[in-house]
This record gives sequence, C-alpha cells and structure tokens, in this order.
Amino acid sequence: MADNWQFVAAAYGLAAAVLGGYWRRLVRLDRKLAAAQVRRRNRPADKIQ
Amino acid sequence: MRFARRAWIVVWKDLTIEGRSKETLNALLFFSLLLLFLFQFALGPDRERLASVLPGLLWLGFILSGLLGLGRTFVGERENDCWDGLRLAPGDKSAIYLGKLAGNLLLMLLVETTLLALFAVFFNVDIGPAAPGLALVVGLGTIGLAAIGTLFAAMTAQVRARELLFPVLLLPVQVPVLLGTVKATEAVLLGEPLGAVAHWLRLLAAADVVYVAIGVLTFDFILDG
Amino acid sequence: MNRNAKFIAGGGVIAAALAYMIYAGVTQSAVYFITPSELRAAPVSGKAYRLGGIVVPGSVQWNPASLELAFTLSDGRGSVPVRHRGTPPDLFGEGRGAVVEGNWSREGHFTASLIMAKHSEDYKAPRGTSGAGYQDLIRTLEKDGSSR
Amino acid sequence: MTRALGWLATLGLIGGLVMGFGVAPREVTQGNVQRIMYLHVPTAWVAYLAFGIVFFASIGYLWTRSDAADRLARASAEAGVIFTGVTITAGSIWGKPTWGTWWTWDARLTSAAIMFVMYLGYLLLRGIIEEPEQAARYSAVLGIVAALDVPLVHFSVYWWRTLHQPPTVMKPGPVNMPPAILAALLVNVVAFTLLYTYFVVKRVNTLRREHEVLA
Repeated sequence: MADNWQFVAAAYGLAAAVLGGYWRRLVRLDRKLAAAQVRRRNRPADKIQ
Repeated sequence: MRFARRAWIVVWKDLTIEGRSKETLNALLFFSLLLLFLFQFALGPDRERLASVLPGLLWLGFILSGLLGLGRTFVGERENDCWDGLRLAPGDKSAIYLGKLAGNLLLMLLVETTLLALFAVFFNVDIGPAAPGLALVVGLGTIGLAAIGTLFAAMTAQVRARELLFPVLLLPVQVPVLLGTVKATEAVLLGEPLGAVAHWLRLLAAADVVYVAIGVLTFDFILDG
Repeated sequence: MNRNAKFIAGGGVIAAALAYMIYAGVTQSAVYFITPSELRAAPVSGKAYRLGGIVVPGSVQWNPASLELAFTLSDGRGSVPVRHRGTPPDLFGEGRGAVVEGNWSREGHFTASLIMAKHSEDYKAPRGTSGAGYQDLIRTLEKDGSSR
Repeated sequence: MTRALGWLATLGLIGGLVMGFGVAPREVTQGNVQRIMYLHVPTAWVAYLAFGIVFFASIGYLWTRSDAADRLARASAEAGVIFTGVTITAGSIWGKPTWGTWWTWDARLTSAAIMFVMYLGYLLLRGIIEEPEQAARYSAVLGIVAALDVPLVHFSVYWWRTLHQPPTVMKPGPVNMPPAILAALLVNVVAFTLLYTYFVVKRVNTLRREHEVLA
C-alpha cells in the first residue's frame, strides 16, 4: 500500500493556507480598526488646537 | 375565521390582477413551450435516452418556470408602492404569506399541468396510467418549492440584484425537494407502485410541513421593519 | 392568536416533522447500489447501474500497457465480470470491496466507467487484527446498503 | 483574553499534529494517507457546530433584536464556510488515493457541498444588503431556514446514494478504532474547536468595533 504522503501534504498545506489566510484577514482588519479608532480619538484634540 | 378571510383576500386580489392582465401566466406558458423546444434540440431523437432523463427534464422545466413565477410574487407590491400597505396591514402577517403561497401554488400547478400535457404530446409519453401518482408527487413537490420560494421572494423583493439572489438562495435549500420529486417522478413514470417510493413521499411531506411552518413563523420578520 | 403561542406551536410542528424524518432516516433501508446477484436477476443492457461487491480473489487481470482491467465482483451469491479501462485506485484490490459505475453490455459483462474502492469505517493499527476477512467486508457492504 | 485563546488554539493544533503524525500509528489498509482524517473529521465537526450556532444566534436575534446575536451569527457563518471549505478539499484529496476519485456525488460529499453553497448564499445576502438592520433581520431568517434544511438535505442525499463510510465515532454502539487513533482524533477535534472559537471571538470583536467606528 502506497503511503501517498504528497496527498497528506497537499491536504494539510491547503488547510493551513485557508485558515492562515482568514486569520491574517482578521489581524489586518484589527489593525485597520485600531488605527481608525486612534484617529477618531485624536480628532477632537485637533479641533481644540 | 378572520385569519382565513384575510388570507383569501390576498389570493383574491392577486388572482384578480392576474386575471385582468394575464401577464405572468402568458409569459410562463410561452416559456414552457420554448423549454420543450430546447429539450428537443438538446436531446435529439434518441428515445431510450429520453426515458432516463425525462423526470429530470420535467422538473428542470418546473423549476425554471417556478423560479420565474415565484420571483414575481412581490414585484407588483414593490412597483406599485403597496409594500407599506402590506406592512401596515393589521394583525398577523402570516395570513398574507399563506395567501401569497396559495396564489403561487395555483399558478405553478397550472403551468406544470400545461407543461406536462405538452410533454406528453411532443415527446410521445403516455402519462395516463401514472396520472394519480404523478399528481401526488408533483403536488407535494410544488408545495415545498412554493413555500420557501414565497418566503425568499419576499426577502429578495427589496434587495438589489434580486433576480440573481433569488435563485442562488432558493436552489440549494430546495435540494431535498428536488431529489425527492425527481426520484419519485422517475419511479411513477416507470410504472412502479407508490409504495416503492414511500420514503421519498414521506421526505417530501415532512419537508412541506417544515417549510410552510417556517414561512408562517418568519414571514412577520421579513415584512415589518 | 397569541404571538408566543404561535411560535411554540410552529416550533413544535417543525421539531416533530424533523424528528420523524430523522427517525425514518435512521431506520430506512435504501439501496445505494445493487449487488451482483440483484443485477444477475434482471439485467437491462444499456441502463446505468451502480454495482457494489467484493473483488473475487484471483480474478483481477490488469494490463498496464493497454490500461485494461478485468475482474469479477461477487456478493457471495452471484458474480459479475467487470471490464474497465484505466488505472484502479490504490485501495482497490482482491478481497476488498468496490463500487463500480457503468452499464451492463450485451456481451455479458459489466462495462465500468468509474471504479471506486469502498473502505470500511474500521481503522486498524498495525498490530491489531490483520486484514479484514471476506465475511467482514461482505458485512460492511451489506451494512452500508441496508441499515444506517 | 482573545490573545490567550489564540495561543491556546495554537498549542492545541501543535498537539494535534504531534498526536496525528507522531503518536497515532500508520493505518494498515490505507497507509499514511489516512492521517488526513485528523484534519477532515474535526473540521467537519466544527462546520456543523458553526452552523448550529448561526441557527441559535439567528433565533436569538429575532427574539431580542440584540446586535450581539447578529454579530455572533455573522462571525460563526464566516468561520463555518471556511471550515466547510477545508473539510471538502481535505476530503476530496483523501478520496483521490483511497476511492480513486476526487469527487463523487456521494451522500456525505453532496450534503457538505450543498451546506457550503447554502451558507455562501447567506454571506452573499449579508454582503448585498446595505441597511444593517435589514441585513440582520433577513439573514436571521435565512440562517434559520438553512439550519432546519440541513437534516432534510442530509437524508435526501443519503437515500440518493452513498459511498462514504458510515461515521466511526458519532454513531450508536462501540467505537471500533485503536485508542491511539481515537485519541489523536479527539485532540484534533478539541484543537479545531478552539481555533473556531478564537476566530469567532476575534471576528465578533472586529464587527463590534467596525460598528463603533462607523457610528
């Protein structure tokens, strides 16, 4: 019985790519939101000056 | 029974409109005729192959015409600004849902009967002996299709890209009904007794109950904002 | 009608219908593929079938040059010669279960367009019981076809 | 808190890999390719869990009209679609060497594929409606319809045809599996459930902040 390691590698590789991709998207969204929140917090201060 | 009366008013209103213009019905019947031409061109004269794909084709025709007809359920309301009228109607909104569902059922059954008759004529299929079984199967399948179709038509009526969204949402949900009816229709057309497809009929009946109940329970949420 | 009463009644109807469906689904016996003896009983040439059985030990003839594969499927009561063009899957082998899609030809053999190996749901460690027996596989095939 | 959950999930996944590739033995009939099971089965379980949570969150939204329930439904549906995608691809890759085909219209494969497109439609509906309250309301209805449809889909395709072996673990009667393989499977189920929880918590978080920033 052949082991077919290449199939195992393909399955785990694809899964890692998909799950990792979604994780990266979440992290990026997180950073974008953090930046937007900082901007919002700074805006009233800008007005005072 | 005020509830039944209110449902009936919706049916009566839609039937009157349809009876005056015959817009949807005419277009659907013409569409069914065109479908038959297409099937004929695609299949050619091979009778043996025809017998094996007939149930699938028949349901493909029902579904395509059903999608067109069901998708139009609330178009009249939207175009004529009657949506708010429906929303503001007092009392339980599920009466409106049941009325719309009954209207759709009537329309679809009419189109399906015509399509079936045309099929029998153009493809030389003798559906006479299978007629009672066929009526049961088609009826059960159409209830399921119309129940979710009416609900989703209301859902997509107010949304952009609705012509696209409606079939995209409806078709995957309808897989149980489609599988059940195609399999049961196949058996009935081959002259098998209804007992041989009892499990499919049970599935269809259960699906119909679930779908209609979901429609009655959730239609309120789609209508009022 | 009271709103809450409506939801409870409707939910109950849905739950009952689904429960009935699940009950019927678990106890339902449906045929996913026919067995060789069933095909032997009433073969219709040209009709598409899914045929499932055990590959009879010693029956596999494989010609790697022309990619021609011939073997016999059996369910212990009847057997059907199968011909196929192409490479069989790894799990395909003598004494194992297989499901083939194709049709019964007039020449008295089954022409398969697709061969699928059917493996049982039992996974085995190296030092466990060695290789499932013929009876075991028949049981797996029949169990899949008749219950669950 | 979210970060800790993330590390816990990472730890779980590493443990799962160690169990799947180090501890669990090479399966006799299928060879090492059977190790795809430690990816395939847990992701399938998580997909069902995710859609179940969409169902309850949808009911919760219609009941209470709380934005939190809507965000939970949305986050869970996204994760569910991702995990269903992984299940289907992993299963397909497993199927090629063992069954001899990438895809067959087998019961379990078909029902997973239908579930996949059903919830893709759900996400599509959410994306198309701009008005947030309307999007929440409509998708809650769709989430309920889809979840109640899953058993019907399952049995209809099950009766239609099957090639997939019956479930090994989630079935009545004793589990017929060597302890090491079962243990590896369970560790992976826990790990992927943790990963799913992490995804949902993080996504709910971003959705809430998106709402705050836009407000």
